[in-house]
Formats: sequence, C-alpha cells, structure tokens
Amino acid sequence: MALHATTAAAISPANAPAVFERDLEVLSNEPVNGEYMRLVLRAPAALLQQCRAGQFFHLLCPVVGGERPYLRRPMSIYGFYPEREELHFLYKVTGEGTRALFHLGPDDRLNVLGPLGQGFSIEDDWNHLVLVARGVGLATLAPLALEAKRLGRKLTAICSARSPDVLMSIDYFRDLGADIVTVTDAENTAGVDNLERIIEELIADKGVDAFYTCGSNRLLRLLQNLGERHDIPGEIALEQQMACGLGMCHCCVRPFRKDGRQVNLRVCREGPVFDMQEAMPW
Amino acid sequence: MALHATTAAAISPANAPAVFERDLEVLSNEPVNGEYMRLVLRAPAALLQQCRAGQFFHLLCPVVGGERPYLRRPMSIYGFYPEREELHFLYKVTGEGTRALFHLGPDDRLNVLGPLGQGFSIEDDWNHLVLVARGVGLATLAPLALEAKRLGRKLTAICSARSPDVLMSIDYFRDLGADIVTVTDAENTAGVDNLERIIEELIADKGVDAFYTCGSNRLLRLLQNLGERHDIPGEIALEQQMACGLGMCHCCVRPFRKDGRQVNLRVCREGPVFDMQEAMPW
Amino acid sequence: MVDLSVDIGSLRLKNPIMPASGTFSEDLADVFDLDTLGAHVTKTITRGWRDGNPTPRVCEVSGSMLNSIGIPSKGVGAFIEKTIPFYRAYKAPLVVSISGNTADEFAALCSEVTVEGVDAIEVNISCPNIEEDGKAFAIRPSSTYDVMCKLRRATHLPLWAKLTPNTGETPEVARAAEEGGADALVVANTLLAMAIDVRTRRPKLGNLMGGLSGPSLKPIALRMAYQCAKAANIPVIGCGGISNAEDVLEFLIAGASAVQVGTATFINPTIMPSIIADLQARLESEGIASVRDLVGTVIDGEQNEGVVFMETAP
Amino acid sequence: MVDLSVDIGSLRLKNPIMPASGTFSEDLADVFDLDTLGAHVTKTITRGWRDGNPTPRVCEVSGSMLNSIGIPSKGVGAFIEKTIPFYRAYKAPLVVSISGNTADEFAALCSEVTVEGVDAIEVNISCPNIEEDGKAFAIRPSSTYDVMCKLRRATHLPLWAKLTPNTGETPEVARAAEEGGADALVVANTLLAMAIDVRTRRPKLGNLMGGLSGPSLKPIALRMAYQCAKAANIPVIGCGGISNAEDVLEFLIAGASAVQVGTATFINPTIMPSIIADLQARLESEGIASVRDLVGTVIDGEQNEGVVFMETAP
Ligand SMILES: Cc1cc2nc3c(=O)[nH]c(=O)nc-3n(C[C@H](O)[C@H](O)[C@H](O)COP(=O)(O)OP(=O)(O)OC[C@H]3O[C@@H](n4cnc5c(N)ncnc54)[C@H](O)[C@@H]3O)c2cc1C
Ligand SMILES: Cc1cc2nc3c(=O)[nH]c(=O)nc-3n(C[C@H](O)[C@H](O)[C@H](O)COP(=O)(O)OP(=O)(O)OC[C@H]3O[C@@H](n4cnc5c(N)ncnc54)[C@H](O)[C@@H]3O)c2cc1C
Ligand SMILES: Cc1cc2nc3c(=O)[nH]c(=O)nc-3n(C[C@H](O)[C@H](O)[C@H](O)COP(=O)(O)O)c2cc1C
Ligand SMILES: Cc1cc2nc3c(=O)[nH]c(=O)nc-3n(C[C@H](O)[C@H](O)[C@H](O)COP(=O)(O)O)c2cc1C
Ligand code: FES
Ligand code: FES
Repeated sequence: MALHATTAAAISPANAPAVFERDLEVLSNEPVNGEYMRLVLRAPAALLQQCRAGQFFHLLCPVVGGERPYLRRPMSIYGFYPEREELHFLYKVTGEGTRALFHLGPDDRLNVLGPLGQGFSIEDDWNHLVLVARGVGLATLAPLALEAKRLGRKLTAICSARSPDVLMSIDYFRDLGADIVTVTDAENTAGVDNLERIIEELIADKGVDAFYTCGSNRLLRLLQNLGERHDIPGEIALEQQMACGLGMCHCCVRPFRKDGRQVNLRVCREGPVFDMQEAMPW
Repeated sequence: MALHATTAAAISPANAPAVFERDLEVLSNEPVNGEYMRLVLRAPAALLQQCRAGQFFHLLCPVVGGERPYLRRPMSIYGFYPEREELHFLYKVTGEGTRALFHLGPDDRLNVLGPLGQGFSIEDDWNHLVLVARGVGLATLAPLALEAKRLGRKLTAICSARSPDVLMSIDYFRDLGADIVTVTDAENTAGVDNLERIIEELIADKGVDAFYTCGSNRLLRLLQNLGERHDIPGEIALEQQMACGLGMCHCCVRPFRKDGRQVNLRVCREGPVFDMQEAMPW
Repeated sequence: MVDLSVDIGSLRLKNPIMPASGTFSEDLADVFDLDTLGAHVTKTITRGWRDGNPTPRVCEVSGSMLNSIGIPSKGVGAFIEKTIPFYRAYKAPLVVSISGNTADEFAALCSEVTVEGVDAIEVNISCPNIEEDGKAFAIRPSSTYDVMCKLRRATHLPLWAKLTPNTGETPEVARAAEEGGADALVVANTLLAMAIDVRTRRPKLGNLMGGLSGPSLKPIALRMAYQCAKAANIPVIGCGGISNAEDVLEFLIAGASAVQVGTATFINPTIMPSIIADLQARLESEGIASVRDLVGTVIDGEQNEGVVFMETAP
Repeated sequence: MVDLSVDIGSLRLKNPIMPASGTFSEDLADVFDLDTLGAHVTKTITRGWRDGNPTPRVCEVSGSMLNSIGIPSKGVGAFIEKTIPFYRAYKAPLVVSISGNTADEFAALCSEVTVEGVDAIEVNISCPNIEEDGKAFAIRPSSTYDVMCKLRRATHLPLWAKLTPNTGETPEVARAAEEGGADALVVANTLLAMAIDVRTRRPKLGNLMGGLSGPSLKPIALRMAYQCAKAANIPVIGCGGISNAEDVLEFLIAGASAVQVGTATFINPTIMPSIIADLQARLESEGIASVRDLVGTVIDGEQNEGVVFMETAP
C-alpha cells in the first residue's frame, strides 16, 4: 500500500487521468444467493460519474487467507450510484482471486482500476431495449437497466437461470421499471427454441430496437440470427484473460469479423462490449 | 494448512519422530519492553518434555499484513512448561519474518518445527553456573536458569543492556532463585573491563564451574580468556542464517577450532550451543 | 535536490525509470502524465503484419506471470504513421523496439525506423533467428555479434541490445553485442517457461510455452545485469521483476545505469511515477546527491567471475 | 487401490516422490520414516574433501530462495564408510549424487561409488567443467555428451544425468545425455541468480551469486521437463519448485515419470509424505488406477517444438 502513496503527487493536474487507480473502502460484501456475492465499495462521485453500463474495473484482489492472486481481475460494474457514492460488483467465487475477494469485509480496502473499456451504447432512437442474460452475465447487463431508466427507455430483461431460486437481480430490474421474463432449466423454459419464441413475440407485439447479451455462445448465435432476420442491432459483452486491462499488453484479444476480414480486437480496450454481428461464436 | 493434514498418518508409530512439525495455538503475543515481544504457544506436554535449554524451534512465520516470509525463522526456546502446556519465545522485530510474527494473536496458529539442535550441557559436578547475556541473547540463556533450578544448581546471571529500563528477564531469573548482576551502558558498567572485574570477583568469592553466553564477540573473547586463565569450561550459543534447520542443507555453518584444525560445524545440528574454547571470534 | 538524471551513451534521461517493451503503450496516458518517465519504450514491432499467438496469452504462476503474446504487429508503416507522432507531444526520449526473423530483415527494419522523433532503437535480439535453428540471436555470442554488426550499419541512432535469459553465456553474449556495435544492453527479456492446467491437462497458454516475467525473474535478471556490467563497457539497463524503488536500487548497485519496469505496471499502473517519487525521497533521506553515484557500487571484493560461477554451480 | 509405483529404467520406485540432492540427508529420519519415500537421493559428493562456500550461504527472494553451499564434501571414503551403510536399513533405492571438476575425475568417482547398496548414480553435470572455461558440463550438448560417455564406461549402475537450467539448449543437451548413455534425466538443478542488500551494498550470499530454487523455478523446470520428455526417450524426473500434489501432477502430465522435492522440504519437512498421501487420495477420487497413466498426457496438439519456441520468444 505504501507504493500507492506517492501516486497522486506524481500525476500533474494538467493531465488529469480518465482512469482511476484507487484504494476504495469496502462497505459490504454479502452473498446474493448460494453462488454469487455482491461487493459494495464507497467511491468518490467524480469516479462514479465517469462510469458507463458495460464498463469494468480491474481489481487488485488481496493476498489473504492463503490466496495469493497476482494479476488483477476484471469485474463488470454491477451498479454505480454517484448520489450514494457506491460502486457495486456482483461476482461468482471461482478461483484464487475471487476467493480472496470473498474474504473482504467492512473496513477493508480494495484497490481498483477503472472505469475501463467501452460500455453499451444506447442510440437516441432505440426505445425498446431487450437484454438476455444468464448467470454472472447479469452483473454486466444489470446497469443497462439503470442507464435505460435514466434515459427514459423501455427495457425488457429476459433472465435465465438453472432454477427459479437462483434467478438473480429480478428486484433490481423491477425497481427500475423493466419488464421481466424469467426462464429456467428446471422449468424447461430456458431452451433456445423457447427463447426464440419469446423474443419473436416481443418483436411482433412491441417492436425491439436493440439486443444486449453477454458471454454465451448459444445466446450469441440466437440473437445474431434474430437480429439479422429483423434487422435489429445488438451488442455483446465478452470476456478474455487480462493482464493490464488498459490496452497495452494485447493478451485479451478475440477475433471479430470486420469488413469481411477477421481481426483481433482487445476486450479491455475496444470491448468488453462489441457489435453483436461482428462477434464470432467460439 | 491442508498440506499438513496427512502428516500424522504418514509417520508410522514405529518410527516416532524426535522432532515435531506442528501447528500450535497462540495464547498470547505481547511486548516485553519497547523492543521485544513474548510469544506464548500452547504445546502438548510430550513435545515440551523433549525440550532442553539452548535448543530452538524453526518457525513458519505467517504470510500476513503484507509480509511474505518464505523460509522458516529460528528462535530459541525462551521457556517451556510441560505442566502448563506452554512454549515461550522472546523475539525482537527486525525484518519480514519477525514483523509477521508480530501480527499473531490469540486464536491464530503457528507452525513450529522442533525442538532442534544441541542444548546447553550442565555436567554433574558443575555447581555454580554463570551466564552473561545481553539483548535478545537473554531469550537463549534464560531457560538455563530454569534447568539449573530443576537440577538444584546455583546460577548467577549477569545481565547487560543499553539502559536499566530495557533490562529484561530480571524477574524471570529472580523467580528462579538466581543471583543477578546488572550492567548497563548508561551507567557505564557494561564495559569489558568492568565485566572482567565482576567475574574475577565471582570466581574468587564463590568459585565458578561453567560459563554460558551467546552471540557477542566481545563477550566470547572475554570469557575465553577468563576460562583459559582459570580452567573453567564454557558454552556459547551462536547464530547463522538457516534454511532447513535439520542439518540437511549445510547453509548454517560456522568455523571452529577442533584438534588444531579449523572445521565447519552446522549451527542447527552440532549447535546452536558450542564449546566456548572451540568457537572462533568473527 | 537529488539529481535523478542518467546518461545512456549520448542520451540523457531525466530519471532512470522507463517502461519495458510490450508492457507500455499510448493507452497508459489515460492513467498518468507520460512525461513523468525517463524514456518511452514501445512494444516490439516487426516489418510486416503479424497476428500474434492463440489465446490464452497470459497466465499466472506463483507471484508472477507467463505470456506468449507473439508480437502482433501492424507493420512498420502503421507504426511510423500513427505511433511515432503520438509521442511527439512528450519530451521524454522515444525508444523504438524492433525485431526480425533474419538478420537482414531486422537490419532493413532498423533503417526504416531511423526517422525523426526516434531517439534510440532497442533491438529485441531475444527473438528467434530462423536462419539458425530458430534459437534467439542472443542465445549465442556468434549470432549476437553477426546481427549486431548488420544492425549497426543500418542506423546512426543509439542501439540498445535486449538480451535473453535463455542462455548459459550471458557475459560472452554481452561482449559480443558490444563488439557488434551496441550502445547499451537491456537485461533482460522473459525466460522460457510453462504451466499446465491439471484439470484439463492443457497448457495454460494457447501457445504451450511462454515467457516468465515479474518478481520470480528478478534474481535472475539482477545476476545478468551484474554479469553484463562486469563484462561490457557500455551502459546496462536492468529489467526483470522490478516493482519498487528498492528493486531499482538493487539493479543500480549491481551496475545498471537505468531500469525498465514491465509486469509491475500491470499490477499497479501508476507504479512508475510512484517509484520515481520514492527513489527521489530515498536518495534525499540518505544524502545521495545523484542516482549516478550508486551505479555499480556493489561491494563484491573483485571476485573472479569464472571462479564465482564455478563455485556457485550446485 | 491406486498404484503409485513408477519405473525409472530398470529401477522400480514404490511411488514417484523422492528428495532432491542437497535438500535431504539422514537427519530427516528425525522427522518421519524415510521408507515412505520412493527413493533416497544423497547430497552431491566430490572425490576429495571440500570446504564449501563462505557464509551466508542462503537468502530469501520473493517467495523462493538462493543458495550457494558449494558442495562441501567429506570425500568419497567417508561417504562409503558412513553414509551408504546408514541407508541399508531402508528398502527405498539409494541414489548417490556425484560431481567432478574434470570428466576423468568425475568418472573415477563414478566407478568408486559403484558399490553394494547403491542403486543408481545421479551425475550432477550442472557442475562446472574446469577444462572448458568453467561452464557447467550440461550447458552445452558437446560437453554433456563427452562427460556422459566417460561416466557410462565407469559404471554398470543406472546413470541419472542432472541437467542445468542455465542453458538455451535444453532439448539438445537432453539428447546428448541420452546418446552419451544416461538412463534418466533429472530436470533441473538451480538457476544462477543474485540478490543484493541495498543497505550494505553487499551481495546477500557470501559467494556473490547462487542458485534459485523453490516456487519461482517451477514454470522453468516444468518447461524443461516437457522439452526433455519430447526430445529424449529415457525417463525424465522433474525437479524445481514442487511443493504439493498438484505440482507433481503438473510435472507428470508434462512428461516426467517421477519427481524430486527440494526446497519445499525446508519450508515443511513433512511435505514429501504429505504429497504422497495427497497424490494417492487425488488419484483415487479421480478414478485413475496408476500414476503411470498420467505421464506425458499433456494435450499439446503435437505442436512443433521449433515453431513453438520461435513464436514464444517475445
Ligand atoms: C470484462 C470482464 C468482466 C467480468 N465481469 C464479471 C463479473 O461481473 N462477475 C464475475 O463473477 N465475473 C466477471 N468476469 C469474470 C472474472 O474476471 C473471472 O471470473 C475472474 O477473473 C476469475 O478469477 P479467479 O482468480 O477467481 O479464477 P481463476 O480461474 O483462478 O483465475 C485465473 C486467471 O484467469 C483469469 N480468468 C478466469 N476466468 C476468467 C474469465 N471468465 N474472464 C477473464 N479472465 C478470467 C483470471 O483473471 C486470472 O488471471 C468478467 C471478466 C471480464 C473479462
Ligand atoms: C539458533 C538461533 C536462535 C535464535 N533465537 C532468537 C531469539 O530467541 N529471539 C530473537 O529475537 N532472535 C533469535 N534469533 C535470530 C532470529 O532468527 C532472526 O532475528 C530472525 O530470523 C530474523 O528474521 P526476520 O525475517 O525478521 O529478519 P530478516 O533480516 O528479514 O531475515 C532475512 C533472513 O535472514 C535470516 N536471519 C536474519 N537475522 C538472523 C540471525 N540473527 N540469525 C539467523 N538468521 C537470521 C532470517 O531467518 C531470514 O531467513 C535466533 C537465531 C538462531 C540461529
Ligand atoms: C505481456 C508482455 C509482453 C512483452 N512484449 C515484449 C516485446 O514485445 N518485446 C520485448 O523486447 N519484450 C517484451 N516483453 C518483455 C518485457 O519487456 C520485459 O523484458 C520482461 O517482462 C521482464 O521485465 P518485468 O519482469 O518487469 O516484466 C513482454 C513482457 C510481457 C509481460
Ligand atoms: C540448499 C541446496 C543445496 C543443493 N545442493 C545440491 C547438490 O548438492 N547437488 C545437486 O545436484 N543439486 C543441489 N541442489 C539443487 C536441488 O537438488 C534442486 O535441483 C533444486 O533446488 C530445484 O528444486 P526445488 O525447487 O524443489 O528445490 C541444491 C538445492 C538447494 C536449495
Ligand atoms: S488486458 Fe492488456 S491489452 Fe487487454
Ligand atoms: S540450516 Fe540446514 S544444515 Fe543447518
């Protein structure tokens, strides 16, 4: 931590950074259901005002409880509330870094770097937004509802999960006035065919101006097809192993189709949100 | 810690170890004066019964508070009380490992390896023992008083320090019925000449059967001279960087005079207590 | 007031801290003022376009990392058009890192990047020489000497030779680079390593093997910096695992005139300005007037390198 | 019941875990029953008496260590008289590690330790060859081949060649060792490194430089074990930074038939029996019948070694 002490001094005010590297105070870190944790940090309003839905922070997970993560871990912004000075993350405990995060509690501090990357875009004439999310993908898509509400757009959230009891963020979406459709494996409603039927109905009934999704190959293919069929644009948030998170190391690339060619783009810099039609199933 | 789980099973009872590798519970870890800490661990009586004054334990200092010690750290036994199931260490916070120790508190556990090395010997006909100790050397020499008391020998402890307020273990020695002589730099009594005078008087008045000291070149030379002059045997506890602590790696050697030749002996195995006349000032 | 400036041959740097190639780009300007740095060192480029290696391109190994990025490159044209102009806005010298698969291609690129705005060329001779069984130029003294001679003829700019730790002949390679015309040695690049995911039984890197960087590399790079400073008469720039001002001091004392910071920037993107501030504070508090007073001050009792190496081998 | 036994040439070990030379001795019998181990490997000895290096002989570097012990040795006489008989009480095979400053001295020692009670000879060819500029035999394929031929003629016992990481030619050295007559390869010894105390400006080791061992070495040793298993047709014994059962699996999957545990024993002296128990439990829970079923199962898509190395160089 001593290493960070001089940082502020070294950055001249004339070149104020667009990206913050900061120790933030942990306000809470609590389970959302059996698999996910919500981490709430206190953050300065100036930082939160720069955040956009779909962007992420690069977290310096602590060395604690036998865990010794080294690289930072990327985490989508789950919520940002300049008025309450709160920055939220929703994470799944999977390996060393997230296990270390799990140990954080009030009074601890966490070093974050961000906001990073390109967030979702909501064009001026996009009035009905549809997001399709599953699992931890909700963390990434949830703040889109926040943004839609701020911009006065209509949002339908199709939330998918293994079973009704692990469906997350329903209240989050409801509070923001979104329409909610839930589908689960347990009820046999989460299949691609049923999703296609549901979305076709949405398009027919209310019209859809844009799709948003993240992470799943199955959903990507479905929405790419629907988008092409009905000429509806869309965006997808993607993941890749990261080191710098800033665009310097070129480790986080993924292939995209652009102007008939296949090009590598950096998830941390050109992404994590990409044009849905340019994304390539993997 | 999971790594240690299977250890007990792997050691067949037929080959019961002489050396224990164990997680022990911390009972307390408190400052003795501005510079030293006393660490008290709960230890099984079977382990404590194997301990001898002058032996040491090899401590696996925790990774905590930004400290990441890797190798174990050797620490003399400061006290061992089978009846109370307590093992005591007295340490000075100097670097990464001891800074990590400093973080320990009740309910924490510390992995220890020991007892290790050769302790002090008290021959049957040694009735008046004289120890000369300074600073953290007291940690090593203190349990000699314990042993002397158990064996019913007379002990004079000459305790040296910078100033009277950092004199340590006086009560420890007093409780064990030792005679105490204190000398300090502040009072100008800790010089070699004064020590020589004090010890010469002790020899003249009461007779001295053995000297014990540790760590200081100045004291070693003085006691070697006095020992030679009056044909009084002595022992010295020495320090050296260690890796294994068990005699395997040969990193902890020091030179000694033995039968007219200079030989390297391992502090962890042939020591840390050595014949005073064989030791070489460094 | 402490003087942090150092000279690398004819080039004066206002402080000895610069980024390591491949761990720095224009993007870092989002985080702090890049003119804080002693110099700017760009990611290695090749003449033509290259895609780079399959993903995953990084993984973590105890307290350090492996990478196999594979030098994706937009080619020299795009570099001259877009990258070099970006750095015009800064006063810090611009060091351009290049590499090539053959000595001739390498030399051609070297002359192509000898343009206005470039202050020195770092030649990444840790890259493979396809004319010689695919081993990096800097693994052997002979191939090091040959490529350096060609590169020397290709430019009038200062040439910094970046050495590889994948060799048993560091002092010999250092001398060969100097004899071939290097103006400075950058010591060192990453060390070839590997990690396997035991659940999937797949290598953790898409490319099977990759280069180790970060704290694990430090004692190896420090040894090399020391060996190079003893073996050669040109400045040495230390690189490998440097993460704080203390590490910088260690390299300076060992004989390096400046250092590059790589992986540490991934962990803490403001680490370079922090190190510069810490270094200044540290020298001030110890009453050291100039960072140059530290260079090569290791108390090594003039030990004979050959003997030391012999006795060191376990 | 899981079968942990492995074959190293003609030698069957009841499990693949053995100590690394120099990190083990009779003294460990104070801590656990040494017959738990797959084999016993003694500290390298030389023919004559040697004092070893000045102290300090060890120091810590981030999460790992450096040593320069310098092979103190009582000589072969004392070894045969005292050390070999100690191990008679155990069933585990005894592997004796030897080294020499010239190939002939080395070979002479090799035949001297070819005695009753010794099951294999580990030849520490990572030690310097004073006839060839003091570089370790195993830095170059040619000196590796020459010394192995002489050693081969000196004994009928299995010969394990212990390789050094201080080379850019691991696959070539592995092949040279095999051609010279090695029955197995031990991969690898420590990597030459250095650390300086910035306060005193003295090297942290009395001998200036020393060998890096422990977790930092693991990804390097793993890469070498993989390269050797691909390059040679004799069993590979992995060594470097192994501290738990997962690390063992990583080496086995990479192609090692057995492993040696070194520095980890200093941190946790009961680590070898723990690893054996964990390995057994792990294989049982995954339904793997024999540890041999894991060896070399890395899914590497038959990548061409040359290409991989090229693309890996940064
Ligand atoms: C832009 C972005 C946003 C993300 N948002 C979220 C989120 O909001 N909530 C959430 O739970 N997870 C999110 N992830 C995934 C999250 O980064 C990983 O789950 C996390 O890094 C795993 O770290 P670990 O140490 O626990 O796991 P380990 O498997 O031990 O990680 C080992 C290494 O692999 C990397 N890694 C592992 N999984 C992923 C992954 N899926 N994507 C990228 N790198 C990975 C880690 O960063 C680490 O370097 C996001 C990933 C990206 C790229
Ligand atoms: C047999 C023996 C008994 C000891 N008993 C005590 C005691 O009772 N109380 C006490 O305060 N100290 C004692 N010491 C010294 C104690 O081991 C060191 O102070 C301690 O290891 C310092 O570790 P560190 O990480 O805090 O310091 P650092 O300086 O960061 O240690 C770096 C490395 O050097 C080693 N080292 C540093 N100083 C010494 C030293 N004096 N001796 C051996 N290794 C050293 C450390 O073990 C570590 O590996 C004893 C040493 C020995 C050999
Ligand atoms: C992601 C990554 C990419 C790198 N790319 C290059 C490169 O293009 N050219 C080069 O000479 N070195 C490259 N390196 C090596 C670094 O410049 C540096 O030599 C090495 O990482 C050791 O320093 P460090 O431990 O401070 O990172 C790269 C290192 C990393 C981690
Ligand atoms: C203190 C010490 C002494 C060593 N002595 C020898 C030796 O005498 N002969 C040898 O071949 N290797 C020796 N080694 C190297 C080890 O056998 C092993 O190859 C190396 O430490 C890597 O394994 P590790 O990371 O598990 O320790 C020694 C290593 C250490 C740490
Ligand atoms: S993580 Fe470094 S470029 Fe994206
Ligand atoms: S510390 Fe290993 S022999 Fe003494």
